[in-house]
Amino acid sequence: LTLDTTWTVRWIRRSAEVLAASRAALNTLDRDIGDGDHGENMDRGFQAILPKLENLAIETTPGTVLKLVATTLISTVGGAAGPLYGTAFLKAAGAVGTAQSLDAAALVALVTAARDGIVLRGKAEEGDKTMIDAWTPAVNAAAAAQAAGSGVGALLLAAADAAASGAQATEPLVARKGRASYLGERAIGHRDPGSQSTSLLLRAAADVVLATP
Amino acid sequence: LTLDTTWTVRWIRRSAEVLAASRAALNTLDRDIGDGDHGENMDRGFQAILPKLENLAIETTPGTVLKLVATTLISTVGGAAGPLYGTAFLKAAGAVGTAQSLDAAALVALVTAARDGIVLRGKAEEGDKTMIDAWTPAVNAAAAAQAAGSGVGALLLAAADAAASGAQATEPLVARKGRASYLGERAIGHRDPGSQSTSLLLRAAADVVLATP
Amino acid sequence: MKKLINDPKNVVNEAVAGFEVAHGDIVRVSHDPIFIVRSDAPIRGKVGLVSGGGSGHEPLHGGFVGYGMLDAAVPGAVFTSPTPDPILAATQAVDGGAGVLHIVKNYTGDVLNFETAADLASAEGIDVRAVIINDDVAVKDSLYTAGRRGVAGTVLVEKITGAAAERGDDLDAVVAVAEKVNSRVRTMGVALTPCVVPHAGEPSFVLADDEIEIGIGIHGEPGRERIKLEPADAIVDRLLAAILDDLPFVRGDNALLFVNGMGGTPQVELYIAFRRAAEVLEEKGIAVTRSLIGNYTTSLEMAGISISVLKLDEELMSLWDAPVQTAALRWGR
Amino acid sequence: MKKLINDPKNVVNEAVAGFEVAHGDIVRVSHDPIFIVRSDAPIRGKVGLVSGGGSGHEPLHGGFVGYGMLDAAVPGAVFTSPTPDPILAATQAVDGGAGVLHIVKNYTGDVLNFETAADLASAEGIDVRAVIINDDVAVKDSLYTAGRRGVAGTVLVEKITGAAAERGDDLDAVVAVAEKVNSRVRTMGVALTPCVVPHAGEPSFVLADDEIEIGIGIHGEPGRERIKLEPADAIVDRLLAAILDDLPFVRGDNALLFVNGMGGTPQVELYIAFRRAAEVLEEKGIAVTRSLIGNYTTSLEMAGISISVLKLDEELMSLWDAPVQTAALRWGR
Ligand SMILES: Nc1ncnc2c1ncn2[C@@H]1O[C@H](COP(=O)(O)OP(=O)(O)O)[C@@H](O)[C@H]1O
Ligand SMILES: Nc1ncnc2c1ncn2[C@@H]1O[C@H](COP(=O)(O)OP(=O)(O)O)[C@@H](O)[C@H]1O
Ligand SMILES: [Mg+2]
Ligand SMILES: [Mg+2]
Ligand SMILES: [Mg+2]
Ligand SMILES: [Mg+2]
Repeated sequence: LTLDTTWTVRWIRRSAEVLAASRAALNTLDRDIGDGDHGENMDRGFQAILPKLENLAIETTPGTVLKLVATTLISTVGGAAGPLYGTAFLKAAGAVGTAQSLDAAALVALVTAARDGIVLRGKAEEGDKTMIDAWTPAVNAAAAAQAAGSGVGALLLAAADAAASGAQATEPLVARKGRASYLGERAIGHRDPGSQSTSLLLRAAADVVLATP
Repeated sequence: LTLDTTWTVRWIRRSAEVLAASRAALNTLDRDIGDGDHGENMDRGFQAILPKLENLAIETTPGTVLKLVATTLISTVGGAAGPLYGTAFLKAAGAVGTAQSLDAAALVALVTAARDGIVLRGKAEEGDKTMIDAWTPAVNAAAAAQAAGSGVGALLLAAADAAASGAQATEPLVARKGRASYLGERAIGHRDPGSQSTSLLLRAAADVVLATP
Repeated sequence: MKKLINDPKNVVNEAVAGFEVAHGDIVRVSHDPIFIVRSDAPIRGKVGLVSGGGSGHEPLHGGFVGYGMLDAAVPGAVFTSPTPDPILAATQAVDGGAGVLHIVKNYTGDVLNFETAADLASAEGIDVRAVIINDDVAVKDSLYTAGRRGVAGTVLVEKITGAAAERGDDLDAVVAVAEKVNSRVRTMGVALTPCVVPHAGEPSFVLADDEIEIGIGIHGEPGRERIKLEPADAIVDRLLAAILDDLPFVRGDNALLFVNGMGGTPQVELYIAFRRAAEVLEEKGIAVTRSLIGNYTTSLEMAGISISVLKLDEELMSLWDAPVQTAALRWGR
Repeated sequence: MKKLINDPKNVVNEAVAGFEVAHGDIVRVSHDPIFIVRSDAPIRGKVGLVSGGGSGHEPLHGGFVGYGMLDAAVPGAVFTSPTPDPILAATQAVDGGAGVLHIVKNYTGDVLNFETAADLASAEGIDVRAVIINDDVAVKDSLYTAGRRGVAGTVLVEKITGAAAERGDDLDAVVAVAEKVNSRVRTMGVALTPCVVPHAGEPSFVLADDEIEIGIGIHGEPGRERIKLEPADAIVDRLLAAILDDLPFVRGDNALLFVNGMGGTPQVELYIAFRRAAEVLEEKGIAVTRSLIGNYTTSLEMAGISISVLKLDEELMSLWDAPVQTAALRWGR
């Protein structure tokens, strides 16, 4: 099995659905240790993508879709998440190039490039209590799955699971990047909202493969 | 029995005591249909009088004390109550002249002049839901008591009782003067704070006679 | 009650002391009795303008003392009109021989205390006149009541009359300008939340989470009517309807539109209200040629607004545009 | 949540539309993408100044567009930095050939979005530089964190840098002035009540009736520390101690003291705080030679203040005094 443009579009639609449903929950996470808008920001961005996914040209590739997501996020999300996720999708688009469909290696390249793009813009390291704490475990899990010969479904599931654990693991941390860093010790005990949205995005990616007959 | 300077001073001291104790209650009445400061205003004014009642000159008469009260209220109370009560005490001082002590006729003259002074400044009529609704019944009761040959104690008691009923009788009224007039029908059911403070002042006047052996 | 104060008794004193340090280039302050006066007062031959009233409405009136506006302001206790003594002292301090105008908001207490001060000042040979501001359409006017209240329109009276005095108008002319502005301005307010007077420590009234109070004054008094919260546009429409019912306009008239914050209203909300009000006026053919938006006549931390509309003519426009240099309103110098 | 709005989604649009009607003499407004620009922009040969950030801090930044201050302001959604598109459009709109300076408050989102816009503008041949404002001493600075936040000191940077650009300084000189002001200003804030973001509908944090939050930012974020309510003087002493610990002063220095209201603070409280702050500075031999008091960098309806102290020299004083004509700050013309 490889993943084609249809899968990519489904992934993004499913993400929009999940982010809309999680809007309030992400706002609440962000209200505790940030400024309360992360759910709002992500929802605004992904809703803005939906109409653009109608009537895509026939020659659309997964990379084109990812690039469309990138530019839309950059121009509609704002805040920290806009440029960071925007860069992630832009770099991911670059990584998959013009491929018509993505195999396990391409998926590893995709998530790795996404993560590297975020680091390039945001300069966060693992343990800084940011979305990187979800991305990096996901990248590692994806790479391990590929090395172990897993298919794309299992690979994405492993990545999603790793991102979820990574998001949860931000809870005991003091933040060194983003707004939560202003709180010092008071950020302890709260999950980083960006790591949570990353986990939701990667879960959506796995879900649409598994739901595909 | 006639009432001398000592009684006048005791009356004012007792008034200050009662107004301090009723500060919050008068504020609350005023908050319901005014701006919530009537207790504050009256308390500020009467507290300012107290030090001036120490070491009064030997030749002080009831009239001098009333004049002192008048000027102090005018210069410390502000709001509507300051000029109105100030004028009341000023006119009362004029009415008792230089008498060393006050008999029933002088007391009737005192409350009548006080009431007339308030009307002169404030132009309120009975039924306008103002302090006049306490003063006018008090004046009438005092005059009736004097006509019936009552002593000063009984006269002041009658005046105080009439003022108390008058204050209570403001409750069902719509106001035509003062801040409560801005409320129209919504003032119905609330007692006018100024009528209540008038009732307290006249009750204090009676109380100090009755407490005097 | 949560307030950034030391002692409720010292709120006015300390605030005025801070004002003195901050605006020493524009004003001098007398502490006993308490009033704020232009640093160059008295000005020989210029009519002096004195206003005042209870505190808690800042920047009204102290923030409007200076070139082209008030000569002095007399702050009373919070929401309580000042006594005659400081009003008299302020009147004396600004008397430059051309007479003094008292700009008084129509409340029994303010009127009586200013009246007493004016009597005392006249007795000392100062020519004192008073104009009573009563722009609030929430209150039904009548000969037999206390009449309409003076609210945010007072700012417009002070600015425009101040310009007339500054250009050298004599007392009669200054009084005429003040009366003209008062007769052409109408205001109506709404509260979303009450305010807490420091010495009281409790809200002036209680509103449920979905209730607003229409036709409020500026002292935390309840208004005329309590209604359910509505969208901003609907609320603005109500306020404007009351104003326009009362103030006759014809198509082609010019207006100054003043959206005033009550103290605790975010600025975006003032501009949202301004946008709608301007739209409604334009629909009626009334041109909004001047505007003022901000917290100018407040009720402590109350959330809410008032809208004032002033019918302009050439004279009022040019007096409005004239230079002014006060702590709260400044242009042209 | 009780707000004078129509739809949370339209808060920024409608407020900006109102701003356009009210201040058409000073600014023009672009609605898509949304930004506010001086009506006489671009000015040939003058360095263009662009700032922006999330909405909800009004009058920052739109209220500071005009002669002697900003050339353009870019408002994002409430408390959310704008995206690169409107920043780029604003940069193009003010480019008069002498380069453009971005004045950016130090938040990851603001920095990244302005960076992207600057890259795009540079690609079109515009000389773009950025200065990152980070005056908030509540946040410990470190190379390894997001660093200090930009808060109310931004207003002082915008005013003074605006005057430098207006007098004709070239881009390098304008950047140097902006960096100088940023390096000499420190701010610390306190909240008495939280604020409610329109789309959230709930308070940003919850404070008990006797609690205050020290070291807050301007986005309703919780602060560094929650303490029991204290008298105003004690609170001011805390804020100033943090500032003076960080900013070295010697006796005889001159300072600009800025007491900023967070949106829902009555003006008397601002002056009470100003009084105490001035007193403390004078005790330390620091002369308060300039001052600013008012709601200039707000967090919607939050009650609270921030105090900023700027160490002045002759140049900064004369740039501060230079004429400015914006909706929110105006003198000298
Ligand atoms: N420097 C950074 N590197 C990586 N992620 C970051 C960085 N700064 C912030 N983030 C992420 O962005 C999230 C906040 O996004 P959002 O709330 O939309 O933006 P803002 O903080 O501007 O309000 C944080 O939870 C964190 O995961
Ligand atoms: N015109 C008037 N004539 C008589 N009494 C009046 C008049 N106006 C107001 N009052 C009295 O003054 C009282 C209010 O006093 P106070 O609260 O101290 O002043 P203010 O209304 O200025 O806040 C009212 O309850 C009423 O009894
Ligand atoms: Mg956020
Ligand atoms: Mg009262
Ligand atoms: Mg009062
Ligand atoms: Mg944000």
